[in-house]
Amino acid sequence: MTLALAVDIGLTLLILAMAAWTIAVRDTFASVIGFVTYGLLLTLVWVRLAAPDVALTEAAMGGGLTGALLIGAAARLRSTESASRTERPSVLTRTLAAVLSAAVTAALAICVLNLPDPAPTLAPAAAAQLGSTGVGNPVTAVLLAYRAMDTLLEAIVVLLALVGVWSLAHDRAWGGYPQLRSHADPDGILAYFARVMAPVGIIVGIYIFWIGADFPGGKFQGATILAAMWLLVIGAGLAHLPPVSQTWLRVLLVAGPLVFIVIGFAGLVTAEAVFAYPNGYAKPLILAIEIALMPTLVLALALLVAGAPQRMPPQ
Amino acid sequence: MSPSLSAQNLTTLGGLLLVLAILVPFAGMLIGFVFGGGNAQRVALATLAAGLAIAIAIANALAQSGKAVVYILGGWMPPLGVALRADGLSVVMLLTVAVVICGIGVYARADFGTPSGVKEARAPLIFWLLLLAVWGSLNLVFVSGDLFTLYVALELLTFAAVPLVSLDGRTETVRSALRYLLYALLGSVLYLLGAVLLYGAYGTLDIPLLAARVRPEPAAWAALALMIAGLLAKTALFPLHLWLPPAHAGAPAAASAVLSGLVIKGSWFLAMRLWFDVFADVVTLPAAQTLAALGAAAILVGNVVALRQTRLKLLIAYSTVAQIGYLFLMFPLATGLATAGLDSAMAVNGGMLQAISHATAKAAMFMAAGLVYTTLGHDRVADLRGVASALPMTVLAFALAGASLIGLPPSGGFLAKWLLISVAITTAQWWWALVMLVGGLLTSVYVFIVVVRTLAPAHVGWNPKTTVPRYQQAAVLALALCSFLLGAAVLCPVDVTQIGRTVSRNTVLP
Amino acid sequence: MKIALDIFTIVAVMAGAFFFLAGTVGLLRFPDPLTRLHALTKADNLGLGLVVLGLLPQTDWPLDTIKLVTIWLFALLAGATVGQLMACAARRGGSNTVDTLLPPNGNTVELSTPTYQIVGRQPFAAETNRVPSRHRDADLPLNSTALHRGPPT
Amino acid sequence: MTMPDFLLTASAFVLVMVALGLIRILRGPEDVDRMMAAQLLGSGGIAALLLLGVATEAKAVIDVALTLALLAAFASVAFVQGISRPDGDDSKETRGE
Repeated sequence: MTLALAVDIGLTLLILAMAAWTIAVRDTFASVIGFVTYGLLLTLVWVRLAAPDVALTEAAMGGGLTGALLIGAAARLRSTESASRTERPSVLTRTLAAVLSAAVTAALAICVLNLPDPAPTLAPAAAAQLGSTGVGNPVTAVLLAYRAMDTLLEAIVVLLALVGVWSLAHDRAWGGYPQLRSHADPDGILAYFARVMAPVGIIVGIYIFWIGADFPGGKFQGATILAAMWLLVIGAGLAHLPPVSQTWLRVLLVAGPLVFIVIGFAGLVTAEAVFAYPNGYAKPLILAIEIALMPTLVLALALLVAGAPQRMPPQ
Repeated sequence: MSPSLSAQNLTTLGGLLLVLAILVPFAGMLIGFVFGGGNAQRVALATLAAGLAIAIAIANALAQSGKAVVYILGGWMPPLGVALRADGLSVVMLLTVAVVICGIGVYARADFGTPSGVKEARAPLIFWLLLLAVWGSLNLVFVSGDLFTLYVALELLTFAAVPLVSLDGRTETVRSALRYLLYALLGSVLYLLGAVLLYGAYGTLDIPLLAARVRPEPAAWAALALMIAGLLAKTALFPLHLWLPPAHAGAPAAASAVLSGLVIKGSWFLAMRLWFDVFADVVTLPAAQTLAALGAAAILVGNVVALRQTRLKLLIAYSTVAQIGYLFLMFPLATGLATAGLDSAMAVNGGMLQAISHATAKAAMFMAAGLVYTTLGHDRVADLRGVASALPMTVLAFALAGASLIGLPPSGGFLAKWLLISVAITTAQWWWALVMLVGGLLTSVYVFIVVVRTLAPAHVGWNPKTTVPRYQQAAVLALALCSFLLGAAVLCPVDVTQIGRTVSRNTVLP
Repeated sequence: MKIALDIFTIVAVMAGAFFFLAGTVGLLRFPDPLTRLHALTKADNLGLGLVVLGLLPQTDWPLDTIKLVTIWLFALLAGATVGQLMACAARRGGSNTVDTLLPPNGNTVELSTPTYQIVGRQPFAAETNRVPSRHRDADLPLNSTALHRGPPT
Repeated sequence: MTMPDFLLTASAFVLVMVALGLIRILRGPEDVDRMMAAQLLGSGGIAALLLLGVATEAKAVIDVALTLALLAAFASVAFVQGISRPDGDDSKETRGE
């Protein structure tokens, strides 16, 4: 369909322009807006490429949570912005970087255009085995059955990133609250917004999580939405982040991966291999793992955006 | 489940140990995180003991069967599922890392104990958690048989290693940590691009399957170039080494030992795995010569710059830059042997021995530097007098580790360089032998200077600022001795590292 | 019935598309942030609203219909809140016209009545040459914007 | 013209429209102006996505739009908070009047 082709070409040009703008612009805030817009366009691209799972992740992560994170960083950097302007790399460096990037891009483009057609793919194999996993969404089957250990380790990557962020805390603030005190007016418009938005958002987040077993969606996307809603409530001054030394917080943070490991090893007894599921019990076990991973991911994502502990715990 | 039937045949005795080698450190990390404080350290030390036992058990399983140890995860056969495989190379690295991590763990008890009266302190908790995470990630690098799982391993390694750099929280260490992070992430992205390209071209990411399908064509060349470039950035091969000296020198001693001794070996090992086991039919001698040329430049530049350093830790860090160079001399030598129709095992063994002896020697050196710093309150190379009388064991350890770096017999470094030089002569690539000899000479100068300075008598009335516990000195000396006595590996059958390599190449196709 | 619903869809979607057109034109042509904000909210509320309204007959009752309406409600709520907050931001530090109205301490919260008015309605072309006020901060620390924002470092 | 064709055309039209609005991002002059362009693209993108989803009968697209609507609102709020607290601290200035 030529109309669809026109849409695709337009999208491609737009996304390239946005990417160039994000790199070229010198003002941090402007660049961040460019990045958020880029994420949004990328969502559309994934939809056009018939990859709704990826589109959903991009919508949640690329635009939303990463956008908020970068905006927060840009706000903090604002006072040093004029100083950092003088630290621009030299023309030579920038030219070299541009030439190198262009060369890599060109090489990649040539290779991608010359890839075998039809492309060799594991998609039919993944779909063929779907029955024995009990889930309807092949992406979920890949994440929690065929490549379960990768997913477990990715969850640990998120936790490690959080540990890394926390490691930047001041020694005196260790164990404290990960955010400066929120001064937002509890009766202000933001509080009103959060009060209305958060409950509906939480329902949407749980819905996106729940349908993940059979349709595009899943724990990462759902967790991102829930984390965003939590941060919204905190930003509006209606709640506080917990201090990082809280035991319940630590327990929830590790519960997901630990439950995953335990269920994985249970497979040794019940189904002959680690990370295998016994016949007929695959779907409930996959759901159990996902449910256990949810609080871990929600907390870790929200705390990653919130940053290192900054305020002393109450004595 | 039907796929598990065939998987059962492939999973070997002891395969489960591979899963344990990966997940036990991570489980230890998670449990330590919950309990926090001093308990995190106790959990970590218990995990160290368990992990060492697992590594030895894997080595035993390999030696008993004489074949690669394999585990099919979840009963899902590759290419759909993921297989873990440990051949001779993996097992040697697993053992090395286990020994070095345990040595570092013993040493770090003094530096990273939670102070009494405090429920939990930042640096100790983070250190113990990340030590376990580094271990789990490295084990995954060594035994994973799937390129995407290896990407996850690289990510884990990055996020476990970067915070170690800025553990003491000084602004300049945060800056070097950030620089390290950017290099490492760039490396990850390049690796991932290459992996995606390979999947697009060949439809699998499983190493043996891929090795059977990969052909010399643009997609494979581009993937190889991207992945190797990314791994070089992570390994800090010249000229991508700029992040390494400030990062490794700025970290606390125990963390420097982890970073310099072990973490860079992860990405190097993966580069080697790709080169020899995935792209064996794609790589060319000129490409290997390029890698070795970078390695030679690293040896010369790293050693010369190390000579000019005034701070002990920076000197050791630049010495790492140089030693990484040796790790890449192996590539044209092995390819040269293979082109000549000879067994490339000798060159590969030389490279492996270099990696092992450097891992043990450099960990010992950084920890020795840490003890020197504790004793003197500084680490200026010009002013090391009195160290030998205060820390005799440490100076001995530094000298032994230095001897291994230089390549004096009977050290591991000697055996490594001897193997590499003899292959260089066999394959008529004498220039690499020359580089190694010059490098050894330069190394001996700065090791000698440091040792001589420490032997100078202290000022009258000088007292150590702090007395270091004897077990710390013993841990340093033990690692240095490992490196120094590694030359005894010559007694092993020469093909220990080759166990399971040809077998893993012939794994059944689906 | 089917035809009537289809016609309804076509009319509503076209009306929605018109409001996106109007919003874009307004965003590009209006002279200052507050009037642009006005144009933006039209596109947000009416544009998206009419598109959603037009699509309702084409979707499955009930889940998809509820989702569509929820999307519009989100947009309405976010538009209202963000519009208000952005207007505050625009008034405090946004444009030249607002700066001139600020007292020396530049505290907008104490302005009891909306004192905003369009002082310098400039032609479209002149605006592009204007030096953005935030860029001036570095050069002129005594600028009222700078005072409001705290001294640049 | 069939219904899917019409919806697809409308989707392209809306997308082109809001994309033109991106000129505001290039031109600024203030962060608020850029933010407005991003917000316009956000709601336009959601509209285009819905039109596209209904036109091609891809159910999952509606969920994508839902997620996008939710998180676009979140990012906008974070952005306005970012503007209103240059030092990274909150203030009462975000209250409504």
